[in-house]
Amino acid sequence: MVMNTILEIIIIILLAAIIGLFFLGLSRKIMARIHWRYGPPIAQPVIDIIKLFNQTSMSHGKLFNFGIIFSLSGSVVVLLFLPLGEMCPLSSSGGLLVILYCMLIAPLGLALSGGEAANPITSIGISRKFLLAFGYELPLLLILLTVMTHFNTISIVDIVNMQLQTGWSFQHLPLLLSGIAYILILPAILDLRPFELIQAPQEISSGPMIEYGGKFLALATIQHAFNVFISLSLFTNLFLGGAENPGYFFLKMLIVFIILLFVNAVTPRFRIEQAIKFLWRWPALLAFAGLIIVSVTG
Amino acid sequence: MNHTGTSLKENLLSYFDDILVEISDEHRLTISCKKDSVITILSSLNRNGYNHLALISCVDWIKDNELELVYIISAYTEDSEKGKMNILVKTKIAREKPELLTVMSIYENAEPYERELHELYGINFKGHPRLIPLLLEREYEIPPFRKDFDTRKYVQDVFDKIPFVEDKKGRK
Amino acid sequence: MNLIILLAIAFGGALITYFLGKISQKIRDIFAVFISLALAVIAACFYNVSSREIYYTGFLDFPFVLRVNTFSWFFAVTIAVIGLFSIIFSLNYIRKRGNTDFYYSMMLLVIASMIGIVLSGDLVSFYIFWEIMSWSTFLLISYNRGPAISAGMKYIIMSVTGSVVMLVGIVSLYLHYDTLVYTELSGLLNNASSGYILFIIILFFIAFGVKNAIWPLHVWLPPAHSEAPSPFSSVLSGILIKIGTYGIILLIFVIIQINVFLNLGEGILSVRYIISIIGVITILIPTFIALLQDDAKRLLAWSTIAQAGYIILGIAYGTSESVAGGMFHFFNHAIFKSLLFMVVGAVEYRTNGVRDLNSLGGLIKKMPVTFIGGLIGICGLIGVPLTNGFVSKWLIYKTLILNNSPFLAFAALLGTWGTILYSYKLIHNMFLGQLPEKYEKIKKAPFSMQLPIVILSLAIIFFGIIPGLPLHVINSIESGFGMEPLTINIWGIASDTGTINMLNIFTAVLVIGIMVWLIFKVSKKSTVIGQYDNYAAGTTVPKDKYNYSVNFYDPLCRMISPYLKDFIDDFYMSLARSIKNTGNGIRRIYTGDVGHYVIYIILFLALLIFIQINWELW
Amino acid sequence: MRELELYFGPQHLGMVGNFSITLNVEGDRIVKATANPGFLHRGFEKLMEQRTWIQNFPLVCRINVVEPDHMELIYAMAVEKLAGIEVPERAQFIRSIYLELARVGSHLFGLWAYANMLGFDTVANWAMYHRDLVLDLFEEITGGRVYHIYIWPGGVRRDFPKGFKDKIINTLHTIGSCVPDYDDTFFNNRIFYKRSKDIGKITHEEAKRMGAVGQVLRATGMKQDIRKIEPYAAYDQVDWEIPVRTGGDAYSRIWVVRDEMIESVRMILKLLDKMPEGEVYNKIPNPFKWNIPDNEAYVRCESSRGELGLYLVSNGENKPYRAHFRTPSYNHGLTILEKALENESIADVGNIMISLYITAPEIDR
Amino acid sequence: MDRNKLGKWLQSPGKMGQKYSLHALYFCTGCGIIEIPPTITARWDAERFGVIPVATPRQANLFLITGYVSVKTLRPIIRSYEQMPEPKFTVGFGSCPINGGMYWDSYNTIKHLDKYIPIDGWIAGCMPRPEAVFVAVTHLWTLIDKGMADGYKKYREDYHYYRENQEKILGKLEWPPLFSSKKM
Repeated sequence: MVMNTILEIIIIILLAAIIGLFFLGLSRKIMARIHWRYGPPIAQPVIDIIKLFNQTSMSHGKLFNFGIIFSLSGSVVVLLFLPLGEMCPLSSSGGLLVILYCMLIAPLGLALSGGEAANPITSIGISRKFLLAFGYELPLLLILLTVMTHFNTISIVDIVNMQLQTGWSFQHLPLLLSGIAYILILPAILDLRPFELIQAPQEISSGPMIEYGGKFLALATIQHAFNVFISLSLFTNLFLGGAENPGYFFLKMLIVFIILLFVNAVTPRFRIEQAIKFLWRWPALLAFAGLIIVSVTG
Repeated sequence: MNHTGTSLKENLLSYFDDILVEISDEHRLTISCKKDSVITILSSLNRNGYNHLALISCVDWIKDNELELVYIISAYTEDSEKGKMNILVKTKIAREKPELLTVMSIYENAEPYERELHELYGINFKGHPRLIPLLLEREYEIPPFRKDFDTRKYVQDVFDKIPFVEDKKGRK
Repeated sequence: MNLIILLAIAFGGALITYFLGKISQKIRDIFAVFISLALAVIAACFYNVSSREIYYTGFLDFPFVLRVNTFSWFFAVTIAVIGLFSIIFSLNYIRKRGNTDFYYSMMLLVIASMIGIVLSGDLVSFYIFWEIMSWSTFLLISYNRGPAISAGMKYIIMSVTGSVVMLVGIVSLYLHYDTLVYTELSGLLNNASSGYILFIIILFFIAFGVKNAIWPLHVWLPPAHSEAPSPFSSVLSGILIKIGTYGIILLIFVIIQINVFLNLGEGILSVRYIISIIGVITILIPTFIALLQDDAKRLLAWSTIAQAGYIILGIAYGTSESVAGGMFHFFNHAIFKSLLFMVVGAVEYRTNGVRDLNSLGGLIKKMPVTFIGGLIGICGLIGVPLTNGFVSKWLIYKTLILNNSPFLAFAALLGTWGTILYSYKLIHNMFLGQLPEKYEKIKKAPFSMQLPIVILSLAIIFFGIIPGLPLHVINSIESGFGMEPLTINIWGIASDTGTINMLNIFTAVLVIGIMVWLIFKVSKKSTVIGQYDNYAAGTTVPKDKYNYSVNFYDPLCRMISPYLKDFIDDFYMSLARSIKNTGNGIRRIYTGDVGHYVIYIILFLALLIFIQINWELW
Repeated sequence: MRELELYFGPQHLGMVGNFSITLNVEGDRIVKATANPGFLHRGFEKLMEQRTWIQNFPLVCRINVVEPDHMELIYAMAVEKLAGIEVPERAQFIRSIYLELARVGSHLFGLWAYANMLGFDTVANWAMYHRDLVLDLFEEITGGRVYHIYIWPGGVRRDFPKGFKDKIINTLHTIGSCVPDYDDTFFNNRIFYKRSKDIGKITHEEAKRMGAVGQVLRATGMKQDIRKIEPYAAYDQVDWEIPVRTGGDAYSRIWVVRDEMIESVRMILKLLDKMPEGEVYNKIPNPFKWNIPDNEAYVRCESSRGELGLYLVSNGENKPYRAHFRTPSYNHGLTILEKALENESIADVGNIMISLYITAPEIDR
Repeated sequence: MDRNKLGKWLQSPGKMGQKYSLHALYFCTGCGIIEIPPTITARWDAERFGVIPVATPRQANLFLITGYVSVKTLRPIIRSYEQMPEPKFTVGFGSCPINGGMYWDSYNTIKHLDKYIPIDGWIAGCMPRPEAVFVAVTHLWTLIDKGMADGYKKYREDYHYYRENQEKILGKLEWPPLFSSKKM
């Protein structure tokens, strides 16, 4: 039993790392093709990480180190709450609300680490990160509440199981609205354009990452890869029926991700207040409508 | 010779008596004046619609021991005759401790030009709000754009004297 | 052990401290710590004791009843422990100020009166202790003079208004039922008409709401919290305002009884929903206002109001999970908010009274322990998993969602995200970023300040991983109220609608954290560099000028600040002004001339006669 | 209250050219911006005083790397004026075509910079690709991609090779056929509109007072173009329009650039139609013994950034006595930029800077 | 190109990683920057070799010094170079950093860049074509393979001399020495 759980944990972490890094590489390749370029090999993020681990790095202090470790482990912990087919090692420890809270740890860690760096540009990046998070959390909370109220449970495993019986969430009207809202806010969660304003290299020279080099940047990249996996997998679990089989699961995530990449290719980035206004207007409105319908129809 | 230029010339000569106006080229009017009357001439030109200061330049006439400042003025206008006019207002000042009043009150965009001339020729513009270095990082004994500043000798003295690190190691 | 002895120690200690101070400062300090320690120990000894003692005072036949049960024990212990820590914290903080004897004795008096409140068994003694607490609090708030006096005035005016309203309620109860002892009242009120119960609830709710800073009765709190001395701020925010919470719980669960309360009104218009909505408003608006604050203590003060909103929401919603969440949040809030005020106080102490968030920065290098305290404090405040705030908030959210109140849940969750914003701003602007040159030589906080900070931060983590301990107590309180108890174990909650197991999460975080740390450790070592070796687009880092803290959330603040004018405060101020004007008008009647008074009297008699002739009223 | 001083450049991904802006920031608003040039100062005008008239050609084109051709032209024009050299008719046409191609290339570079600044990689890549097509044409006639040294006192260095006309038309058609794509993805993009509207706004009066020229002036509603006012080369031989907008903000400036680019393409096609046959080069004296009589000249032309002027003094020797370039970026970058950045968000620094079309080497020289 | 040979990756992952993930610091030091956009965009696409521009020196390991270096630019160059994590490689782009090139007699450009920071390779020409960047990158791969791209080690060893040269031009530098030199 315990051995089984440990095995599951290892499989999930490895799978998430591989898929996340694959998505990062794929995004670079697809973006290159849209730019009329050949593009890097798909494994380029892995090559970068190998290089970064072989570089020296500069640290600004203990919190600088602790923040990045905290952030990465926070992301990994979230993975254990997400069901991947039958596998969900921590399914019994709190459900969707805990996922919501554990997703806090990663940005908080990065923020602490960046704060110690004593660089105002980092702080600006963090301020943007929190503001953007505040922007997309409003619709996200509505969406998650709609789902939880609709299925009348706070356990994500139950939600996936119920979808296996009644069909994907997308087929029910209120959840369709929330699903569309979720797609609208996904670029903000994944740091894709038009919401790519946390790093915004042309404006604030890669923001919170500014003092990261060597292994710090490597860990931050891995964390980003996990984040990609988490957000997509959460979406797939909540709206696309989860994983009846790992292949399908991957395919569903891939399709969503590629749609996001196309949007990424044809939009410039917002200013932060415009981003918040957008997020609080359309996605929030859709999600709100969904929640009203759900709570009225019971 | 065009009409605008000659009428402007007559106009100027009637107001100022110690200036020299010549129409050197088509649409080029050269006004030579004393250093004190620059401001009045420029403001009268500005009132006449020549409101675009294109350039403030300086020529170092080392043989005469004089610096010649050249203000090049033209007009923002859609009138083609007036638009063609370029007026060069020239004045000469001594090379030692050159001083002049700023023209920023008339043309706001004179600010960086005067800063640059201060730096490259050592001219002190009185009344300029920030005569701080604009382009250069190092201090030079002679302002570098003056004719007696020999860049080739300077390069030999400063940059060429710095040893290669390999040489230095070898010597040691 | 007798309850009256406990109270005697408390009040007597307060008095003796004042006179000991005249003899020796050192003895007074030790004595104050000793008294508060004794209070904490004695209060803790009453665990699981249920007793009721009646003393007759012979005054108007009111019995003076003291009682202890798990409910009052829970509050008494929290009060005594937080009081102890803030007394310890005061040792260094207050040393260089004047009038320290007065400070200590007032501090002990506040604690004593609060213990008195939670131990009292009838409304008369409750009211007496309540007034002692209000007035001694007023004296402590205005301890710093200057702006503190006006803050204190604001507090005492609102507080007195509240207690007068409460007095009306008490008198009304006495007229109806002829008794003011809780146990006797609770049975009688069951049969009262719902209109009367509503009347009582409103009267008491105003009084407790003022103390608990429920929107729109919160206006006294921000100035009072920010102007009071920091150790007292932590008492004020950690426990004193929770006396209001105690009162509300007392009202709803003891005097009125929960089933009566839940059945007042129908659906969205039921009293329970209305109070929940007031709670949600109390969460949301202050959270956003806290974002705009630049004063560390004022920010925490607004945050206190917002967190009080969670407690009210949990208690008023009335399911056993939400009440447990509310009460647990009271306990947690007492810990982390007093911790945060102590952290701010330590910084204030070392920087000679600077608590402006725009002029600090980089203090982590100089005060690491204080920083860790602050970090854990804000984690608790946000409710990051593995801190105590998480479990209490989780309970509230869960019950809100499963009972089909998603909008209440949404508002509460949104408040949490606002909390992240302002609490990160707090910690960032004080401790992170570039250290200004003038603070290069600052020393770390003294031991007497670090001790409470360390203990309280450990408590946050401890109760975050083992929430079962306080939940067990809360469970027995709830069963005392006649509610369905939760199914809990030591690591969390195990019910069929949703389980939480902190041990699992803790193990996962620990193991994964160690793994990541190992990866970090194994890979190439990094060199530690100072704050001036930093990216500045190729130029050198300017000293003192390379720190982003002013208007940290400028884009958002620009968007929301027009909507967040404190119009409630404006309303009260204009009310006060108009009362003053009316007073002036009335004063014009009293001219001081005897002839005028004679005319008044004659006019009044004429009026009476006129009324009698026309209507024959008497 | 702690002040915050941020640096935008010299080492910054949003900075095109080696330039630095010091920003005094409060929140995310800029209280005061100070331009800090000089990272590219080489003392060109001093160096020119030590080289002969012809030796200076490789030097002048390096003053502005984005668009060296107008630098060549202005120097050639000044030398022609001082020495009294005539330019044949065909050479005038070739000069115009060549300069307009350079303008298209330069505007495409500007589009790259602006799109890149907004994070719009796709358009940036396309624009840079199309600019490369223009550079290929240059490479074919001059042998250099960036620095061409094609314009010469007395004409141009060599005639167009055979079939070159068709190649130009082909390239222009390739670029022109992509204009709808650019419009759809970039110029009519709602987010581009939101990002650039009312950003870095300069009124007409301010623009005049602070010496604005080129797009910056034309975006405030004034039809001012040296090509019309004082036509040089063959610009008076064909009909063309000056694109104007009235907003005065970044949005208007970028749209003026776009319209100008399209107008340039049209103009090239017209010029190609009208191009006469004949010589392209009038002989000049032996460059090694070429003394130009004692005189001075101020000439100006319209570069892709605005009015470009050269004040050239000769004292009768084989070298210039003094040369001073009046470059359009000078006032844009040092006076207008500081004004335009005030009270803007730090997210828009690069946005405003690139929309003002500032190239650092022009300022520093 | 041995990017796809797994054996080599297992043998020396550090070297291979450095070879195929060269992150170039984006710093427009001179007019050579005009050929960098074509190099990294659609026509030439440096990203297929793993070369991308990055915003801050902390993330970079390749420093392309694009063109002449004026005295004022030298300071940020040194600052940026010192902030880059090791191993780091520098390539001088164009004739001007080699020996002053066209500006050999200018009073404001430093002539030999390798007097102030170590350079691993040069690209000659004014302006070098984008292809030349690729030639330089492939050449740099060979150097990394053979362990000859060791400018950063040289800088560490001879920091004392480099610092002395830097201070001769720039006066007293504001930042403390990067390495405490034993040979003082």
